[in-house]
Amino acid sequence: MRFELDEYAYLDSPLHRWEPRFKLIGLLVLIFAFAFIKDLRLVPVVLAIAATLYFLSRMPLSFLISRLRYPGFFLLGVILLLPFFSGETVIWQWGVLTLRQEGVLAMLLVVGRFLAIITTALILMGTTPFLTTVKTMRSLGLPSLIADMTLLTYRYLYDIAANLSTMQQAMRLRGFGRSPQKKYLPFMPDLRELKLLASLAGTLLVRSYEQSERIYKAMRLRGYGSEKFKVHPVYAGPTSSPATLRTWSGFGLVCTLLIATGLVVAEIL
Amino acid sequence: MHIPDGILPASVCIAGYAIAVPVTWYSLRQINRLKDPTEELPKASLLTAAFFIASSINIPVPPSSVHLVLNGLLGCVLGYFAFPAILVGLFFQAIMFGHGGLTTLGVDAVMMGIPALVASHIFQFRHVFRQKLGEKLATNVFAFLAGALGLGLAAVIFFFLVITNIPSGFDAQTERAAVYGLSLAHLPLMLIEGTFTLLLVMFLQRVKPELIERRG
Amino acid sequence: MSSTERLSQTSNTLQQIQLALEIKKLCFCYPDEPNVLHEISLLVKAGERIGVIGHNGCGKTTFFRLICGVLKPNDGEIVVFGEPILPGDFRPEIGLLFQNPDDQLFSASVREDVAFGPQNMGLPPEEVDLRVQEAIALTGLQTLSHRPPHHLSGGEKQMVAIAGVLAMRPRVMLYDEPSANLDLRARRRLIQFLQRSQETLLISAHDLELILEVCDRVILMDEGRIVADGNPHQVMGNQELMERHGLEKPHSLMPHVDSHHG
Amino acid sequence: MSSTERLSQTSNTLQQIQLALEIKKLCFCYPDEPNVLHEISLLVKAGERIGVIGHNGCGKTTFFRLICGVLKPNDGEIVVFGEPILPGDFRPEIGLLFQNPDDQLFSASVREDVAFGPQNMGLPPEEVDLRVQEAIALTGLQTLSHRPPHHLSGGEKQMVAIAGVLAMRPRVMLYDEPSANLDLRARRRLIQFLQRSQETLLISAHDLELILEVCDRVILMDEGRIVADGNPHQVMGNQELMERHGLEKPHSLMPHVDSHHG
Repeated sequence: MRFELDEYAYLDSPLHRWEPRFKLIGLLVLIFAFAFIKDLRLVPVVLAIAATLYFLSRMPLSFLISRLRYPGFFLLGVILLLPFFSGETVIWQWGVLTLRQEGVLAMLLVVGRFLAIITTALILMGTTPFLTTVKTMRSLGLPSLIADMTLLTYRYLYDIAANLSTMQQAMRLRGFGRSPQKKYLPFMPDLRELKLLASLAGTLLVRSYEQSERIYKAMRLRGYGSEKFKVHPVYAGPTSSPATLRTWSGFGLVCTLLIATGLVVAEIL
Repeated sequence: MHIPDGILPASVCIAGYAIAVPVTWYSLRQINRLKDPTEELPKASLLTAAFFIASSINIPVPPSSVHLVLNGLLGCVLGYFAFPAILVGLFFQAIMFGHGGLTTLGVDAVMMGIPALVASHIFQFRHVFRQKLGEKLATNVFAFLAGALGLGLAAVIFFFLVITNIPSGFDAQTERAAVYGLSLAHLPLMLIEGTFTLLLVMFLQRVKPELIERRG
Repeated sequence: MSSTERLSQTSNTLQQIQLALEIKKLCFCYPDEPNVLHEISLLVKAGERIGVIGHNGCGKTTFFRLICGVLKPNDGEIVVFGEPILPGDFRPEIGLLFQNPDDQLFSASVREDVAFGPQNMGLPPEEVDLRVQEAIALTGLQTLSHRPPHHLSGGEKQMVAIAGVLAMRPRVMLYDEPSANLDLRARRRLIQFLQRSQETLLISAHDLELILEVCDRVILMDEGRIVADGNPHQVMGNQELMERHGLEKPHSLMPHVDSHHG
Repeated sequence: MSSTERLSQTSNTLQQIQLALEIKKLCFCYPDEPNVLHEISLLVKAGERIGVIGHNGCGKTTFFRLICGVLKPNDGEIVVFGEPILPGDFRPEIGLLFQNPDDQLFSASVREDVAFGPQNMGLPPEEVDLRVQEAIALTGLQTLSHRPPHHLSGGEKQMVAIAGVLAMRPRVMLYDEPSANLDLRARRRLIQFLQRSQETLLISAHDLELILEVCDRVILMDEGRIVADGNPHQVMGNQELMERHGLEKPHSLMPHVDSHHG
């Protein structure tokens, strides 16, 4: 499992220097504009935009490819079926296999949109430290409870994942899931196994819950939720960037918004 | 069960957000009515992370294995925190693994989160039936129902969205039949999810009852 | 007001400034359990370094939680630098280091975590920055300040946790088992850090050698009472006393140990 | 077959029975990282009690995980009682105790947890019962057997975790930092337990005094290599060697320590 979100967030590129708020708005609007297109002729345009942005971000291609692997498989499953079952215009037939035109076109559209959106989303998340991303979302109106939950969840995901994998190792070392002599009924999970896995998941919940109680105490001792002092949000606002950067960032935002509008207009016409 | 980017048209994605936002707002309002919302925050966050990780546990179902969704259980344990928790969890699944996506986050949150809220209420019915069935049996029955229906509802929404939004050339009636058919095919999974939820609730009752007693 | 009265008032104030902690007849019990602490009284002078020893369940952790106001005593009083502790109060002048650093590093980066306390104190951003830099420099974390805490080693996490508490400029620091999860290198670094630190210290530890190296006074607790209080060499060197309360005399205080093993 | 040949075969077999562990040129690295273990070779006789020391990151934990087959070596071989370890094998004759007992306890009662291993071995219920009772008696947990392990103290959890491994009747036990989270009483109990135990032991610990009390041989590891192997008093008493590898000579091996502190 690769967890790292922001391992390339400290490179230097125009996209890394882009003011986080402008970047977030600009790229999100662009992503939705990508989702909006239905005209196949726009697919190359959309892919070209995404590719250019990724090139500008100076992140290695291997990063993108590693990110595409899992969702790619999932999409492949859905998509491979479309050309054969969807539509009426048969373009190729071999035995029971029938390739239909509408299906092929629909597949190209879905794949094109998917690639463009996922690449742009990766640029958005990959060029900003995660903490900055969440702070930016908060400054743009994300409720602070959700922002705080996101950051706390993020912080402890790694620890809890490590706990689970150690516990699973311990179970395997004591022979769990390794008894070959057991008879299995197809499509029926073994009740004993299910019960043990439920206690594994339950233990994970209990351990996390108990840790959260200790964390709350530690937070209280460092002033969290105290009434004596002015109550600050748990995490401070975004760091501001120098004014010279602002103009370029603003220019970048205007450009992306124009591109997005262009796409939508082209789609409607 | 996540809908990835690119499949749904923008209008459906936006509609997803249009439903997710007021549900989030409603959940937050209920949370702020709690005695001490600041105390609940670390608990909800760590449990969100734990649920997220626990859903990666492989459940062997010969000849293969499945992952559980656990949204029903999440509703039972987290109450009104369930919807924000699912939103946060799905956000991480989208950006870390590409399960789901940013454009479909609203849709996915509705698909998983509203059934979780329903499950949370189903689980509360155990108090109504406590006298009739006895404390233990009532808890077990409603834990099973919460788990099974949490998944079942999510499956119905999932297939409805996918089938109606993929150009198929089928007529509306065939599409409807396909939605029901595919959802029915999920019955065995509902049984497993329900059983797992029931076993887990029994475990928590034994080891840490306050996890299912607290009302959020 | 006569001059003698004024004089006695001044000397009172002086005495209060000198006293970091005044604990008077502190009692505590959890619901449905027998008393965990019985009438604990203790005076701690500013700048003292006190080791608190005793086996698990002797009340050390509860004692620390009472001092920093997380728990409410059933009876008795705790006065810190002249001001009584009220439960629920946020008193940045008392810092507590928890046993497991993971429980107290809850932010997404080291810098952010160290800034958490000062921000909650309502300090202006420049002051927060200043304190964060100061605490990070004190604990030697300069190179790590932008890293997420989950990437750090155990010893590094411990130092970040300490920095997070120090950034609030506590005058009394409570350390609960600070060396429990450290290897020898990290433990040595911690000992050197503790020896240099300026605050009044209370350190609870099973690691008696650490207490011998850092503290100038030791308190032995058993069943919720203070059963000995004095010079670390004298208290911990008293084999009969230590064994009576479930402890062992530290090896470094045994005169000719080789013969034991040889 | 000549009688000499037969004789040499017999003595070979005898020698194999005598050897609990044969580790030959073991190498291991995680992806994208330099070697964690370099050509580790080690012979362990049945019944030996070996302490494994070294600072964090020296490769101790990786070494243990390789021996019990959780990790797959990049090169080299591990033979346990004459049979090579294949990764993915379930080998109940090797038991591993994890550093944190919480990682190893997940059942709703102590009894169920101890029964987990024997049940997975496919033993008949009476045999499972017998082994559980035996393991519970060995670890002194009789009074706790119906409690959920999550409610026990750190020392009790440790003993439950040990019972869970012992119920599988391992012939080699690997203990990873067994005293890390224990207080002095629980640690003393553990030491007495280890001194009495019959299995071949490998114990990794920062707690050098524990190793001095339990082990008859010690291995010092640094940067993935075995840098010293021998009698615990000799290896750990060699101040220069210990300090070169980030460790400290244990206090109990220092002749006149009082003068250091006095």
